[in-house]
Amino acid sequence: MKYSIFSLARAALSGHKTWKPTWRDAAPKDRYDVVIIGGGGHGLATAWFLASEFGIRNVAVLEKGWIGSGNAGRNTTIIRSNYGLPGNTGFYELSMKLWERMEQDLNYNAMVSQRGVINLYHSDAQRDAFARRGNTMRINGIDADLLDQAALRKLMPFLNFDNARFPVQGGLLQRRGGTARHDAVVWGYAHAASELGVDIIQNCEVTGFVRDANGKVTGVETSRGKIGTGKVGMAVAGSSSRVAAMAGLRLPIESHVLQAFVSEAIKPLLPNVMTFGAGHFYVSQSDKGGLVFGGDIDGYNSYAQRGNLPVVEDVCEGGMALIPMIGRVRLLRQWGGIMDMSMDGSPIIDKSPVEGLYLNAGWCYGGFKATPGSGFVFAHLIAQDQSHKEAARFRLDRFRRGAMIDEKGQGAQPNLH
Amino acid sequence: MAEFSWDVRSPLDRALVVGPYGSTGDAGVSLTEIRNFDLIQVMARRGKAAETAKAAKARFGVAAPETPKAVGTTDATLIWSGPDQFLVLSKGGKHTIEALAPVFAGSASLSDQSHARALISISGAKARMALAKLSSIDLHPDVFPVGAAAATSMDHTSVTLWRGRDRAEAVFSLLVFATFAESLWNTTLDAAAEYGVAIAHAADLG
Amino acid sequence: MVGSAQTHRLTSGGLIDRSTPLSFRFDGKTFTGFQGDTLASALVANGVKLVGRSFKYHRPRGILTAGSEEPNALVELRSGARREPNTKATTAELYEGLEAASQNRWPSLSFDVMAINQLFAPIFVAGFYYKTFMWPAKFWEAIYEPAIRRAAGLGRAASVPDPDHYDKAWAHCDVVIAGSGPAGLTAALAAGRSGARVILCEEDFVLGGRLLADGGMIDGLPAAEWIARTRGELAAMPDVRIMTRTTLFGVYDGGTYGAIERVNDHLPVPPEHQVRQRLWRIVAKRCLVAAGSIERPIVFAGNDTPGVMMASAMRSYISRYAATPAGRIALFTNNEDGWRTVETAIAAGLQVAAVIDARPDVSPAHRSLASKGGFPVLNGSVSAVDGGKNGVRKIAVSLTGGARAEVEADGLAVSGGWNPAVGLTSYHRGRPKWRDDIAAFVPDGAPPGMVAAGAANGAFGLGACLREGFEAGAAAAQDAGRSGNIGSMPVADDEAFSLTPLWHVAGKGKAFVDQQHDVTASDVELAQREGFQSVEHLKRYTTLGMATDQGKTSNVAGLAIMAAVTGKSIPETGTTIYRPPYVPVAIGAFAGHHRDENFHATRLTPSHHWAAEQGAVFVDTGLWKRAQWYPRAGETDWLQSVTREVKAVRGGVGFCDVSTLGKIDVHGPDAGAFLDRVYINSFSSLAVGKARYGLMLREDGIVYDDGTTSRLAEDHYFLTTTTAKAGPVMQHLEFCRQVLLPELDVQLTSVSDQWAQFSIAGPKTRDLLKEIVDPAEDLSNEGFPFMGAREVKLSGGIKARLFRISFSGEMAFEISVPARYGEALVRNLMIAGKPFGVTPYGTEALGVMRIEKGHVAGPELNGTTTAADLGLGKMMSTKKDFIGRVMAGREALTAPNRQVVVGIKPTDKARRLRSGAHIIPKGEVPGPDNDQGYVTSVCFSPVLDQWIGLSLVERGRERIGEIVRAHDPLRGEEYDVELCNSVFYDPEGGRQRG
Amino acid sequence: MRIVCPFCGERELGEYTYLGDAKPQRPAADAGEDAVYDYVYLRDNIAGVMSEHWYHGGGCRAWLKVTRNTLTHEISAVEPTAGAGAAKVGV
Repeated sequence: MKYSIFSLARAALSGHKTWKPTWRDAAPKDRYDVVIIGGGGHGLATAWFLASEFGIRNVAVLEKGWIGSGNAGRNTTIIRSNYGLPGNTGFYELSMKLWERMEQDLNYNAMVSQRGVINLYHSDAQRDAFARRGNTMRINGIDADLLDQAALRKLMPFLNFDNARFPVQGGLLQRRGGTARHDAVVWGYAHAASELGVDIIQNCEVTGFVRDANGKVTGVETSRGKIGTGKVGMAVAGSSSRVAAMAGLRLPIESHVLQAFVSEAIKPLLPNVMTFGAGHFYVSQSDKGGLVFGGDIDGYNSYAQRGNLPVVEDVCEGGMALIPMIGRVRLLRQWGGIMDMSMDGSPIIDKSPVEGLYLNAGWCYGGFKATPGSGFVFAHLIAQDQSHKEAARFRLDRFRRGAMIDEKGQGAQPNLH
Repeated sequence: MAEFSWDVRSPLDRALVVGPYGSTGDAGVSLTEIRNFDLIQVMARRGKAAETAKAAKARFGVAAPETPKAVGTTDATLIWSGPDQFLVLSKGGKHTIEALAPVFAGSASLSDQSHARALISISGAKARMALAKLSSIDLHPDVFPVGAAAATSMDHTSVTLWRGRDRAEAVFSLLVFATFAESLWNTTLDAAAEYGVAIAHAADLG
Repeated sequence: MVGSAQTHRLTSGGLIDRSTPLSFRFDGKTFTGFQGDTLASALVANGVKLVGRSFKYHRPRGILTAGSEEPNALVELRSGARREPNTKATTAELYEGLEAASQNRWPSLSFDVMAINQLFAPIFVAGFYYKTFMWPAKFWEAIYEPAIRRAAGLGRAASVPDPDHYDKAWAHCDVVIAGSGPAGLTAALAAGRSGARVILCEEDFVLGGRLLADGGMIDGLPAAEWIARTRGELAAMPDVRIMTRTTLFGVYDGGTYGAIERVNDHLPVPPEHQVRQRLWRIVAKRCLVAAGSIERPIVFAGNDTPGVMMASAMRSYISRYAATPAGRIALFTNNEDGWRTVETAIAAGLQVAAVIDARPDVSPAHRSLASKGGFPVLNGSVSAVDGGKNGVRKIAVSLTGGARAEVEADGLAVSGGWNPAVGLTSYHRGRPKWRDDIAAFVPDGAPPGMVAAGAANGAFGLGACLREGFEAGAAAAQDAGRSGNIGSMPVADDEAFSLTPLWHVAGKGKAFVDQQHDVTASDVELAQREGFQSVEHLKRYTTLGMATDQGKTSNVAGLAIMAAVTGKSIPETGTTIYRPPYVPVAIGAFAGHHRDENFHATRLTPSHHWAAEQGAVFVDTGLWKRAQWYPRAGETDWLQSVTREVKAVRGGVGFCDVSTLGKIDVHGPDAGAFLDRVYINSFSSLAVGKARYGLMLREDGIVYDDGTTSRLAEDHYFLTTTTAKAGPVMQHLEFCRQVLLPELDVQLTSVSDQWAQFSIAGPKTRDLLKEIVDPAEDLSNEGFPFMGAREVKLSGGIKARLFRISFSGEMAFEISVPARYGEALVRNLMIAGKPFGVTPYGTEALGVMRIEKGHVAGPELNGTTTAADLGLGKMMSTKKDFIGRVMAGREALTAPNRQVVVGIKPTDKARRLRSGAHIIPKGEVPGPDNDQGYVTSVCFSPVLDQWIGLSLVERGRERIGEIVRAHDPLRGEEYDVELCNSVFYDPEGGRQRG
Repeated sequence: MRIVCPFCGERELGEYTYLGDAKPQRPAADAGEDAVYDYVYLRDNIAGVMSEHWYHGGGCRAWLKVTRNTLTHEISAVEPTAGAGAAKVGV
């Protein structure tokens, strides 16, 4: 069913009694051409691209709980493509371009808001690193601007310029970066994929893989019975190791908890997305008015979806160091998500060593912004059995070969990425 | 050749201003920096815990602490600082690294920390209240009695904290890294200001 | 303007201090109240009904509750830098001069043009924005979103820094108790008498909880007297700490609880040296949740009209505050407890218009109360409220059986039953369980060490609360190992509890589930229709429960309505995940002292204050402040100062404080063997009295850190790290010692703070040193050759360590003295060096000289480079195992086309270089495929009189002499540079060895 | 989270830093690239009880082996690593 101001007005006449479900809540069939495990943004986007770009419509998306119940619904909604290393830069820009047409593609308003993302720098060394990164972006055709302190004072006069432990000197701005309404991305992909015939099956937990004598995957066992398929795509960031283990795989991934926070809704205060360069704090303001902010991961392996106080304090300290006018704004809610922290901080989109099983994992805390791009390249990989060129470096064997994509330069220590 | 003077300067030399600070009235917290001390870290070598303990006993007349405690002798305080290690705190010149080296030769490695730390004594009716803003450990007298010690952190900085002999009220001693000293001192003053602070320094260990 | 003078204040009674009148302003009007009032109770006492506007439709709203669950009566409290948006009038304590303003309205609360949104309400249903505003795409950021953002949000935050202070503290106890109602107080009594260390947290400013409004007899005493007696007994126990104005808001791992103490929010401004609020981390062996329960509304049309109030809140205003929310009230209840409001109202002399009771049978006692009071008892439900911004006028009632009735009243008390406060017990993802007998969720799956007692546990009678609290308090103390005599248990009678569940009354008009977010019953139905049936989808689609009240009054009703439309039971429908904090907490409180300049600690070098006296400009390096350069009179920019300093060193002598380097004593018989495993090169072969440059890798083969390490004795090495890695390297070495190589006899100690260390460099270094080193020391090239390291005596007897190492490429020493001599050493160097023109230099000059010498540093050791990339591959020993050896050999890390360190210089000597520019082959159009590297470090070289730099370039060392493009679109620059040897200055090294 | 250091007693999370799974053992010098790759990169990433390396850097500087449940954060055991307290080896 088509969404528009006209359909809304029409429905209003009947007291909105005419609306149909946003997506069909399907029951599993015996067999699909492709089964995607994980009804988050990445899984649903993959299904939509399979159906819309690659003509594969006999697709099921299996979700253990309710769609969007994982990291798709627990992030800080930032979208950007300000990466500095080959492999990342092109991929995230592909994703950004898909964000820019998402609503028209999906006929669903995901509130993609290109309000600008600025990474602040506080030292010459940081400025130089941002210059390197910004130039990489420009070379890849991505917008980037290096602002000095004077420009920043105009754009964000409320920053702590004069009273700070680590004074802000400038920032790297990507104007096309911004935010999107995370749940709506999930619902939009579900809506559009469902319209194309994709089965979205909630409350369906995968409990094992069905393999033939050669080890090839021929289906999945689920809490709602066996489902046959020749191709299984795994998009379960946070739980990748657990699902991969069912296929006998060990991954270069650890699961960590990342907390995020939202404040009470207030009138517009912050114009864009900003990241503190001298502490762990990034923030934007949602359309509803809440300050949505976060910082570093808690730092220990966890599947608990909740964190501890030291990180809450650390993040708020960063907030008060950077924007001391938010002292009396109240933190309304804290939550935690499970991050697929990879060994170099970059994702894995690749065939797995098990034939018929495809991996989409290791998104660390950056998976949301990748949603459309990840769906597209993963659909490409599954449909054509080869990597899309913008995902060619996200190979699983890069660790074995020494071809890491390590933006932070921290090495095989996931909690430092 | 020019004449050189070799003044020692405490890391709190500039920051510490003797006198009252914060709320007026009776000071709830007394902060006194002690400036003249030797501090030697003694680290038992592999398998040499017993020999080290014996050497310590011979030198100081008491057993060195094997758990988080501070043990006072007539002229030194032995403060546990980690597994197999303790600090020897004494009035400047008493137990220098040169003096201790032969004592522990072959049993322990020594490291001179005399200039690496600042030593602050914290007391007063509100001392525990002020410390509660800095330290995450429980300083209730039942849990942290006279002689208790801790290798811990304040403001993300490693410190050694112990409770020496009471002087009418509990007296806490704090060793902080020299390069952090001024910063932690200011943080401590902020924490204690509402109770009123009496600031002093003393040459020697009391 | 002067508002009314407490027209709605009873002439006697209440827990207010009538001898202390307080004047305050709301929306510019001046009112008075009393000490002991909240802002809400003072507004009630002044007959103010309209207090706020709702989020979406800007509907007029009054005061619904008397506690922290308030969804409607939100104000901007205080003004200017202290403006606090969304402050609940129901918890804001009144103080003299309080200023509050209504919010989310324009131009005024009474006349709000945004109320026009109500006209669009048929379109502005839940989730409408997902279906529109999509075309044209550009209009979102330009038009739609700004309009939505302006309309959304509630109050305005301050636009200047918060001037108040905050701090944080730790507390430890056996038992922490959340709430001081009957259960909390008896819990504290039992635990305290057992000898337990107890912390009793109460969010209100007085103890008592519901007892303050509902009274009752305990141990034969009126509640107020019993509270006073109990408080006295608790206060006399040295290990019981009573914390009022303190909300326990979260539970974290290992028995850590977060609490917020509003230390001075009840005053206009915190007293000098005091904080506004304090964040407590309470470490407790046991936690008792005695946080009570929250009365829940019933959803019916017009239930948001000002004057509709929770029945218990109405009792609070009348009994506790002696303020009358209405003159003629009606009660709508589905349970016995609601009737207490009628009793209270009658006792206060108010008129009762009617009681609408949804239960078929009302007790004879209540019937007789009604007949004595002359008001009807209507069996049925409220179907609509007629009224507006000035409050309730008429109430439409659907009687059981179908007839209708109308009641005239100016206040409607509502009781839909009670929900235990299950937040705290659910924060570790335990799900509360449903109890049919009370039609409510009660705690289940609480975190380890936590139990609920009293109303928070579904025990609604006073006697039961006292008993549960007392027993739980005693049990908690016992669990904590305390077993003193707990004495006798306070007793009281239990009231009858009877309830017929009623969530939603069908009717015409908007019936609100979440009042603050304007989520109606039909929105819940719409969500169901569109497939958002999971409670989490419901919450996210409609925003139900996401307002500042965190769904305290709305969640259960919302899921009950969802259960009804899906035909499931309430427990099958389930709850959303509960998330802390229990009440919203100021960001400033979480930050505490750590804001502005106090964000992080500051480390100062031993020469810091001296350098400051010289007028040095400091730079932040990690936590350190380092002298960056020392400007002199007449110098107009930093480059002049730095160039002068470099020239002074290269031509004479200078010194620089390098105390920030990490310094580690490595002791023990196996120290050499240990270092061999840590560094890629050998250290066991280093002679005593010698220093060597060392490089260490991470286990993945990437360079980790570098530095010079000296052997001071057979079993004693002195290792240095970079400034940035001092801490991490210590941790790494301890890991190697304790975990990887426990068989080695090695001891490690940080001596970073023990030594003040200075680099003294320049051709006149030896001349200067001779002045301050004891004449007996041989500093000649033979007596102290390059890379020599040993202890020396200084004139005056001080012992120092001298290392003949050079970062600058000049004849140089590093000298270490015990840190408290650091400043004296600097002063003495200045005296001794005067004849040689000694010049202090900062980190910039240090950096210039290291680039001139091609030494790698932070920008090159960036966590992705190998030893070979840095040109140091030959250092990797093939004769031993070391950390990172195997992984360093992987194919992609040894590929021939890797980016490696190479020098660059502009072909145009006048051209300035900038770090971060990329390297593109000459003549090619820049693109991802020919992006061959980038510039890592640049400086103006006074020696070469031009800008030079280091870069990481594909196959760079094989391409020396090639002209490439430096491409810097960010700064609009592009120019030719020549790849060259990275050692620009004295490549033979004669100067440092001389 | 609070960890009971076997040397210092119970201490706050902030005094510790985390390394990760304590199960992988550093291979022998001649074990080859595959074995070292496995040690450096591959993880069981257990959802449940796991043995982990933590460093009491804000206290006594001992490296500890902590047995902790990654689903609940519950800590069931803490012991020193082999080289923490090595002076008592053989005593």
